[in-house]
Amino acid sequence: ANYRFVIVPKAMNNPFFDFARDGCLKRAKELGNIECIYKGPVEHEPATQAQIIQDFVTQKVDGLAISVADVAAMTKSIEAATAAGIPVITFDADAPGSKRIAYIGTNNKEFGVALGKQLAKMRPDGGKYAMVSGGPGAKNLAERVDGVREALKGSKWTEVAGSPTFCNDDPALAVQQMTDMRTATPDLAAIVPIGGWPMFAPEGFKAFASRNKKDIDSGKFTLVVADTLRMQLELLRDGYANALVGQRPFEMGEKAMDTLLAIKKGEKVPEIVYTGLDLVTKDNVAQMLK
Amino acid sequence: MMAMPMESPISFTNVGRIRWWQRGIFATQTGYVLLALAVLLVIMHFASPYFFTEGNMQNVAKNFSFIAIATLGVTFVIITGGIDLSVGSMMCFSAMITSMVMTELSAPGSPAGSLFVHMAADGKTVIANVPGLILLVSMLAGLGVALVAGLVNGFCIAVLGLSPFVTTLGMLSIVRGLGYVVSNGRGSFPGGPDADYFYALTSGDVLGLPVPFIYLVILALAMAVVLHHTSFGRHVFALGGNEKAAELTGIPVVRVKIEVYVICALAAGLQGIIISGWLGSAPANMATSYELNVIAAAVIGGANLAGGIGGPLGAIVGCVLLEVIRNGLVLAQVSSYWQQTLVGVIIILAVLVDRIRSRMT
Amino acid sequence: MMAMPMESPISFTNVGRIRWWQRGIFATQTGYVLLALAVLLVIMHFASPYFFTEGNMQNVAKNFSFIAIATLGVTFVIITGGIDLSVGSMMCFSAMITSMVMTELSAPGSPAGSLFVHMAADGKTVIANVPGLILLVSMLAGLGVALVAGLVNGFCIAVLGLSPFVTTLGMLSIVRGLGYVVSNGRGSFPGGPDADYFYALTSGDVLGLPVPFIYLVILALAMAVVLHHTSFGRHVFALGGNEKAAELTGIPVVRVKIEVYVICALAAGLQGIIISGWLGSAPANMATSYELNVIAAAVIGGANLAGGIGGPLGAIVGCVLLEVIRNGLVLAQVSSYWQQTLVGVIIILAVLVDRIRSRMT
Amino acid sequence: MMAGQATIEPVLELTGIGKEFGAIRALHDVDMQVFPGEVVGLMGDNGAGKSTLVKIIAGNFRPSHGEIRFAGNAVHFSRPVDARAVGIEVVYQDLALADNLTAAANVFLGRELKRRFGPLALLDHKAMAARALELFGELRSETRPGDLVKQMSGGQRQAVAIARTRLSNARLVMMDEPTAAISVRQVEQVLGLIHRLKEQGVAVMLISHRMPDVFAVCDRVVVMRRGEKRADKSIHETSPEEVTALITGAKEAA
Amino acid sequence: MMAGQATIEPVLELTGIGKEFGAIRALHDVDMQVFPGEVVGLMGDNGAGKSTLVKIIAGNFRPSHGEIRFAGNAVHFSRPVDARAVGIEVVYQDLALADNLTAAANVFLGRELKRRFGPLALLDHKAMAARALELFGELRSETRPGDLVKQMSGGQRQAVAIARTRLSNARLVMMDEPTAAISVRQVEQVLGLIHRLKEQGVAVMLISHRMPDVFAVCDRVVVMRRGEKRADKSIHETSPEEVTALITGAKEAA
Ligand SMILES: Nc1ncnc2c1ncn2[C@@H]1O[C@H](COP(=O)(O)OP(=O)(O)OP(=O)(O)O)[C@@H](O)[C@H]1O
Ligand SMILES: Nc1ncnc2c1ncn2[C@@H]1O[C@H](COP(=O)(O)OP(=O)(O)OP(=O)(O)O)[C@@H](O)[C@H]1O
Ligand SMILES: [Mg+2]
Ligand SMILES: [Mg+2]
Repeated sequence: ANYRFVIVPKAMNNPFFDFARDGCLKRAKELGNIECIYKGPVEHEPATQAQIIQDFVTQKVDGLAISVADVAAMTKSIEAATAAGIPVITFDADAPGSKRIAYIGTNNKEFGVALGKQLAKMRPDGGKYAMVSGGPGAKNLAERVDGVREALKGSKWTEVAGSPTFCNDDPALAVQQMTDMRTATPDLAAIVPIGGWPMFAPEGFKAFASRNKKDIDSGKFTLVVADTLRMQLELLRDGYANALVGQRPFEMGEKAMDTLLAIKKGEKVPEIVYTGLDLVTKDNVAQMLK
Repeated sequence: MMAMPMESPISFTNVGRIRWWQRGIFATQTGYVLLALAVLLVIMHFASPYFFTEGNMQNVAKNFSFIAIATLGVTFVIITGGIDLSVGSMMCFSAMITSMVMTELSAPGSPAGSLFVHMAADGKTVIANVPGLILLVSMLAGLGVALVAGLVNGFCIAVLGLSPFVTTLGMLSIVRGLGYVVSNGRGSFPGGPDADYFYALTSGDVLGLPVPFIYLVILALAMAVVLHHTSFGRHVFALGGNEKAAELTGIPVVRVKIEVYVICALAAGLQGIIISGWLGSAPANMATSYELNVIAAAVIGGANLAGGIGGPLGAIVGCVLLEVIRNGLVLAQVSSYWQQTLVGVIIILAVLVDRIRSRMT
Repeated sequence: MMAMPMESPISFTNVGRIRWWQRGIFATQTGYVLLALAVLLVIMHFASPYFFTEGNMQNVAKNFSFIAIATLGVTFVIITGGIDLSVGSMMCFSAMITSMVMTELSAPGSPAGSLFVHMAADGKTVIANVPGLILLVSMLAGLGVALVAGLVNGFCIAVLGLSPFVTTLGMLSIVRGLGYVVSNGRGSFPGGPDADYFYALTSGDVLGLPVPFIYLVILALAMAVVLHHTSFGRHVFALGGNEKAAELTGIPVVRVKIEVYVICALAAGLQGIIISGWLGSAPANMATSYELNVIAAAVIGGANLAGGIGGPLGAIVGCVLLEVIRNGLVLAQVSSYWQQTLVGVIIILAVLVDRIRSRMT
Repeated sequence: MMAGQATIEPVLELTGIGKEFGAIRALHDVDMQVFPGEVVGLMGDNGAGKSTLVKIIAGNFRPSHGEIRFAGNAVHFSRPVDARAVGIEVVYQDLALADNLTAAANVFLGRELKRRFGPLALLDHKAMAARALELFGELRSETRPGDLVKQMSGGQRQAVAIARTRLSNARLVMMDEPTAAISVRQVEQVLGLIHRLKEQGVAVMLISHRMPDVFAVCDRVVVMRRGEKRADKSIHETSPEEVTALITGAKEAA
Repeated sequence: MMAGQATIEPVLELTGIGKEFGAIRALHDVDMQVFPGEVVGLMGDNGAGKSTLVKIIAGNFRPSHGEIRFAGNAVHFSRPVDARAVGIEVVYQDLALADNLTAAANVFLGRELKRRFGPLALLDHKAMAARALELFGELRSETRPGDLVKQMSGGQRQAVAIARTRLSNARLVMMDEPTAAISVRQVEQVLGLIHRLKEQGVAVMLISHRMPDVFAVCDRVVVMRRGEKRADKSIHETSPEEVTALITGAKEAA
């Protein structure tokens, strides 16, 4: 391989980034002269990510694609990498104002807005809703939460106290929290997990949804979930959720390689590439599953 | 019997009767944490009218059973004065191996699978053997890796004499890493014709009781018998009380130590398999940092990290307490930011209740 | 001096000279882990040509200093036979408070800020006082909260007699939660006119040495003096050796215990502030689960969780070892998934070296 | 002897001391006085409550009942350091040594010798080692000040515990079986030490199961049985046989 | 006495036993024989190496030099359980008790009484408590089998440690200062116990600093000094004065 490109996730224990990795590996193979290295902190922790980047700077790799764990911290690291002559782009989570050359990924605010709009569209009558988030420290998740709130502002939807709950990316905890919130507010009309966590535990999610199946079918309880991994699509197909809004992590991985290669070749690249969102409901789920 | 004449008979005239409140559970931390738990339940009842609903109680029962079995295992280790930080990773790895083996054995084309299933003419998978055999083999595989990890822990600690903290911290890392390696970071899902048995066995209900809760009760009773009515249990306590003395009095210290780490690993493995059955998946980040919760549950329930004290009731009480705090705070709709702070405060207050006892004597 | 006649003089004819290899560092785990470290360095050198470059060595020096100061603090606690799980959260909270106070004091409009800065006619912020005063006040604020948390830990453990594990686990949760509460989950970053001093003080270089490393060396030397040449240090060791005896011989056990938890919290706080200076930010999830690394570093370096043994050199050696493993595996381009497994294996192998010594005697 | 001293104020005066551990009545209604310069032997069967009494006086336990007066004042020690502060020095039966420290460090625990370096007061290791060696020499014990207590023989450990009492200017020294583990020649030294303390006007309470030792140094002997005081006699008015009978319960009281 | 027994095989035979702890030479070239039904007293100053010798024989330490033969066979115990298996029973100086267990549990540690319930062998708590009470009674010690050892007095703890030796059919019983903490009447019982062991043909090694005890029960006395054996004499051929002189070093060897 002529070029060694590194893709640094926020946390390796999040299955979302596996798709980015797979996309990156596939594209690297297609391009032939590229090696894709996937390495990040195991848990979501900014200082560890900064140290890993430093190690790659020492190794003089040819390019870095980072999913930014903390903007201020990464701004410094990116500056150091750039100073060492290594081009840096960001994916999935951006560090605007840093020396990164490009950002590839979702506009998280819009992502949140899309989730909110989807809910408003399906249930214009409104009600009480709650959100489940991954962790309080993640900026992109905070943006999604804001997006959902913004989309539902002025509608008949009201957020319950104690929302969002934080599941620390733990699927089991996410399902437990959804169950608890439904217990706490029996007239809760919707839950919007702003990441796929609860559905990463398909049986747990099914158990939760089955208990509320009547309400889901009768339109009294709505589940709009972020992300569109395969198991999530299957759950949607089987009627355990109402809608999914997904990002395209695989594409992020692919585009990251393309962009870094283009930069290396001295080509001009667009500063922001939004990979777009997939809106999935009952109507188009069969097509997505193909 | 007495060979020599006695000057005055042996008697215990200065020993009175032990009152009921100086005895048994009332003389242990477990009893007082139970008291704190009762207080907490009352508070939660007032904080949320839904707390004491049947559905929520079932939930609580299921959720605490999810860490309680592993807590039973770690309690053995803690009683001997050791610690096992690898329980979280162990849960994940066992669960993962179980589902991977299950999926593998259920794939008609695969080399191992051909022994267990074959493809019928209509393209459906047919079980070639006794139904449930795949499940059995895959669960044994999952518990098998736990056994191996437990043996390695026990060997390093008992035979090589390494510090339990460092050894099991290393094992935490090793097992978690292996989980990533075998699944390529993706985790795995139970699948195949036996998956339904698997779900029934891990997340079903019997007479309204969640099955994990039933397993827990059975295992806790077994543990109580083992600890207090077998010589193995005696030796576990003796080891925790004074390891040197245990060695000198001819207790097979090495064997007992290896056994407790194996028990702990097996309990964690079983726990992981049960959780994965409920989740319907064994993600690679499953049970991350559960080790602290599990150890904390044991310690809150009265086990002493210095060794020599602990039991199944305490382990369960600790788990219930942690789960009630978690569940209660969500039900009470406390802001998520404050929740974490309150969890800490309540944990400290709960063990503080135990000080009433010490002050009284 | 001798009042009575002697039958035969007191002498130690059966005691030989202690050889150099039976003494000092060679008689401790620290020495052998140092040996393991040396072996590891050689291996890493062959695994990656970049390992021994000046830049990487500076990196390694800086990175291990980032947990080593906290490790020094926790070593005090471990020597007394305690444990402090709240170091990770404490790092984050102190860092966060420091940056928040700094930002607040540097905002001309804010109530507190008006004492320190005012807005010049051209819209620029001007320092109203001595330069560096804002920095000083904000660092004191950050260390102040650490002090309070340390006092609470110490009070619960020494005065109320709670278990250190449970208390500091509670504090872990409390402090992390408070961090989310005060920053609204967002974390904070240093700002204002004094931010540049702050960066210079935390992530600058002096004669090619990273400043955190210099602080570490100074603090480690101070710690060595305190532990071995003051009565406080004596009492810390005595407490860990036999708490009951320490109490009976009139050592102010409560005070010493509170002091070690305060020292530990302050060290963690300082550590957090330094990290945040290097990061340029104090995110709310900073240093998550660092407590295990910090404690592991101390224990790998030879501190004994049962109490009575430990020191600054061991703490540093443990931190260097962990950092060399981390850095080395990245440089050696080991697959990320295998890395975790290897970290565990190397940790266990490193402490295993110490067994050579025990076997030899 | 006692009558003669009645005009002097007792250094220690116990009235109605009782102590319960749960259902165990370790002490019951114990009255006792100890005068300056007096050596009192405290004897009794195993489990009679002797060590418990010592620990109560030393501030290690609080009594369940009764009052302690020290040098005329009612005292309530809440921890051992308080008792040590007023001049009560104790050799505990379980020795109370920190195993991970050296013999010298243990001897000086809680009253380390220091040297000032400007604002710093650093430990004076040399002086402590030298003084400890001297003290062990006085006890005729072949104990090396620099050795870890962990590695010491039972008698050497006991010597360390006894050496401690020599450092302070105590007004009352209580020794709980100080000669249990030590060898013949050190026993003599310890008895000699008690004599010297007595000459200096220090009150000594000696707990021992060795009849000859008690009769060699004590002025008075107190016998406990099942938590109660059964006898309190001048040594001249009793005999080893009577004391043995009191200890074993063959004689109920005297 | 020794000459008379020369035809019988010694139960224990030590040749050239030495032990170094780092720079400390705790034992040096110790030869010794113990015959069945013989009571050997092992005396010596503090730190003379008596406990170390016992621990080596009991498989607790490995000797640095020398050979141990037990009942005619060379043995290499790598852990105490091995020594226990061939019939060596020890009362350790530091008692080796698990503080968090009851007296009865400690007495039966490692050889619990069990009752079979089908495939299960469960502890027979009642039988153990009853037997322990009996054993304490034989020792005339007021020790309650159900009490935690943690809460016991020094003498009660020692009684627990001694009671253990009564359970096994040992061929060699070594007692390291078994009478240090116990009261007059229990001392008699322990000496009585040693007599009974002797009558049953068990070899006994008694370590004690109490000259009268040694001279009351021992057939032979071995004196150690600074790790070396200085004397090995039939009790009839020596006197307390000579032994004292040997212990203190006033007399070099005999
Ligand atoms: N901490 C404790 N908890 C419960 N019981 C105790 C405690 N300490 C002592 N006891 C009990 O109190 C009684 C008196 O014990 P103490 O140690 O005072 O006896 P002693 O006279 O010193 O005996 P010895 O001569 O054996 O040292 C004993 O029955 C003992 O079991
Ligand atoms: N584990 C050890 N490490 C180092 N030195 C030791 C160790 N155990 C014993 N020693 C040393 O060996 C020597 C002999 O000790 P030992 O315990 O055998 O004496 P002893 O004859 O039993 O004395 P005592 O009558 O006081 O019990 C002492 O100088 C002691 O310091
Ligand atoms: Mg006593
Ligand atoms: Mg000895």
